[in-house]
Amino acid sequence: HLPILQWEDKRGLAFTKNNLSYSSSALVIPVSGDYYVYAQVTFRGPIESYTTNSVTEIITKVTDSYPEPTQLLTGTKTLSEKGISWFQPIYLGAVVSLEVGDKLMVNVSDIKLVDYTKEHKTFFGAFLL
Amino acid sequence: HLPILQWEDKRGLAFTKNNLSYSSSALVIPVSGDYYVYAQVTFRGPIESYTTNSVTEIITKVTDSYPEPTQLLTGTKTLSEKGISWFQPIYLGAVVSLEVGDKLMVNVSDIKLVDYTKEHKTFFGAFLL
Amino acid sequence: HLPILQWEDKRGLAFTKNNLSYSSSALVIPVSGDYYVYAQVTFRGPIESYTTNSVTEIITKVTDSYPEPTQLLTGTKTLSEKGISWFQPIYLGAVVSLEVGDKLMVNVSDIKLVDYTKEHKTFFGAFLL
Amino acid sequence: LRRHATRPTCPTGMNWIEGARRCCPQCPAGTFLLTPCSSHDNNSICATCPAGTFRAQPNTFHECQACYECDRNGSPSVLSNCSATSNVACGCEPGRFRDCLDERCSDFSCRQCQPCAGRLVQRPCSEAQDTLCGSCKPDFYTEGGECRPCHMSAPETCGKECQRVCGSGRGSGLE
Amino acid sequence: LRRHATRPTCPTGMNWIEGARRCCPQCPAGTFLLTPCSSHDNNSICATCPAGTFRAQPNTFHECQACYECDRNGSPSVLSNCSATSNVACGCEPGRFRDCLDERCSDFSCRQCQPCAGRLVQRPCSEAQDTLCGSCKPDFYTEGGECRPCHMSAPETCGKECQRVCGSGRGSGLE
Repeated sequence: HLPILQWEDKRGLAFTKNNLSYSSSALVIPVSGDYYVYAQVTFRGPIESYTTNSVTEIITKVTDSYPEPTQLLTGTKTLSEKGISWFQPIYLGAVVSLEVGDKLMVNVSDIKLVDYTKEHKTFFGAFLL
Repeated sequence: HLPILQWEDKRGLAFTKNNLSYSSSALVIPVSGDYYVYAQVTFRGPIESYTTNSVTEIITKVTDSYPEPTQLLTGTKTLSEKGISWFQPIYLGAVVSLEVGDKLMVNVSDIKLVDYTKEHKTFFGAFLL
Repeated sequence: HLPILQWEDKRGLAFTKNNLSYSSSALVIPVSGDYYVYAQVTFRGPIESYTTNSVTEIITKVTDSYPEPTQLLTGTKTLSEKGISWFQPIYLGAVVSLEVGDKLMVNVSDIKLVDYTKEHKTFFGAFLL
Repeated sequence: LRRHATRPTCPTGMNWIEGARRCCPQCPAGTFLLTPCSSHDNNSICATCPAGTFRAQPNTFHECQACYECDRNGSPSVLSNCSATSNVACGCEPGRFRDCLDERCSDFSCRQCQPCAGRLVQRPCSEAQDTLCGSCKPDFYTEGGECRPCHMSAPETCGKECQRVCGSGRGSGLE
Repeated sequence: LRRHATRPTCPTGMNWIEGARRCCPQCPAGTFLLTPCSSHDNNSICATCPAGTFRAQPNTFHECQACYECDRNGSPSVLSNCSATSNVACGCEPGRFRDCLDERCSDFSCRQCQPCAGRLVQRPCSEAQDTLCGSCKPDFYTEGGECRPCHMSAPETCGKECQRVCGSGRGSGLE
């Protein structure tokens, strides 16, 4: 599977509340219902990026009782950057039905390309409708 | 007018509830109010796409009593792809005031360029605030 | 600081309600809480854009009692456009905790590059969860 | 198949108003519905679209549509201003043509018409398309994809094509 | 550290069902949980995945996963159709190979295998990769990056390389 991003859940703009908790790279769903789930990843190069010709961000759901993750939302874009250094955000968001205990994670095609330097450029969240 | 996308509303991750129904390519608004409306379309080529130099996604509102649709949200991007194969998501989302009976649809510049193969790459939805 | 965009808050699709007011380029928060804040800016050239090789959109928070604005969300992308004319939307959205009186604004790297001609191409909003 | 909204259909010229739960007369183009009619026979209260907005058709909307603006940057000029009943119409100044950015040409920039330097104009520049230049004018010869005037050519640089076009009036130059 | 969900662990083959607040038997692959078991000993009511959906593993989900589709446009062909227990599998027709769009090759288009005109096939075309062409076939000489057959070469155009490869059977042509 694709690498999973890790997140800050307490410091700066980050927060969790109403029992929506964060543990080992995943948001854990406290109560079944429909959630608006979203994430943005800012990708940037070059890191021998010329071997990479696309970037992908996937929000996945893992359920303890099922061996395979479910891909909920995918943003994938080919790179056609002229300049040497490039950067590029991908935003994803939608309503999904989740069960208590479900885990939400963000996978990316290549962790080395993720801009983790500023909390307002790469972020992830969910709220119950 | 631009071609209108058709959607799956029951199988897989798709669902409708609280009387927000789907019929003939449109989400039908059951109660007047402010809705967060969103859609993502993943475009991909090449399909003689070099005759196309841009992709456009528009969320429109149709009201029975008015002859012209209203464009609510537009995402439009020029294509500058080096490689032969390319792909590119456009996400749109915002709050709009809707009346009962209003119909929401997604128009695209070129249906042949839409990636319909995976439900997590192209999606459309709305929820009442 | 980066230039701040001004917005229409009454005519056409634009509206404010529940005391969320707009004044001098900012949305003013009427009650403390968690808000989903979003904005899309469609950038377009050429305006001697070859001197610009990237576009940036930032949603910032200004608190009267603090001298510096806080950057909440940032979307920034390098330009790699072959053609003379180009256009490109950047969408941002996330949940942030805000206090009564906080002001939300949208900054851009270059106001001349912003497509202000159609209300459905460039928009900004927030709603209380 | 259950009808979606259980709304009765109204006579022509009238729309069902959910709030008032009755049919009310449509407001004429250029106005919007300020307050719905209080009973079938009396009229809806309509207000004129505020400046910068319009309604092209009779309607019972609560607001008018925001006018587009002509993109000062792509230098389209205003063909007709936005009125209460029609959106702004943008076009290109004389000497420029629309360079469409998409098939529908909903967005375009205005680009300088090309001058047919030394060439015949096959089709003049118009709002929709650039000038189409034809072959060289009389007394012009092609060289390197350009049309050059005969009188400017010097005998020693006058190649085969130049000779062919301008040759008549010249001594037989040394090949 | 408080355990996240205060859910007891269920015996293997059974999952905790939040709604029923008890452990219920998993539904077999190809089906989904229509109604949870009403008590420990009786069975969950499972329904077959509707057409166009599948479940590859035993589960207690309320719906099945939507099948992918093969992208008619990139001309992948269906290797195996979607069944109740497995997703569709897409591949390339003979004579084409997968041009992967990302490392995992989850998305790909099918491109024509290159013919090794006049060259030896070092590695034949396969689903995964294009043909790898080697050096020129016997009785072919390289010229301008292409392999040309000796019998087609005329003495006066037969350069050094052509001489070297095809030369033996020829009179010493005028250089």
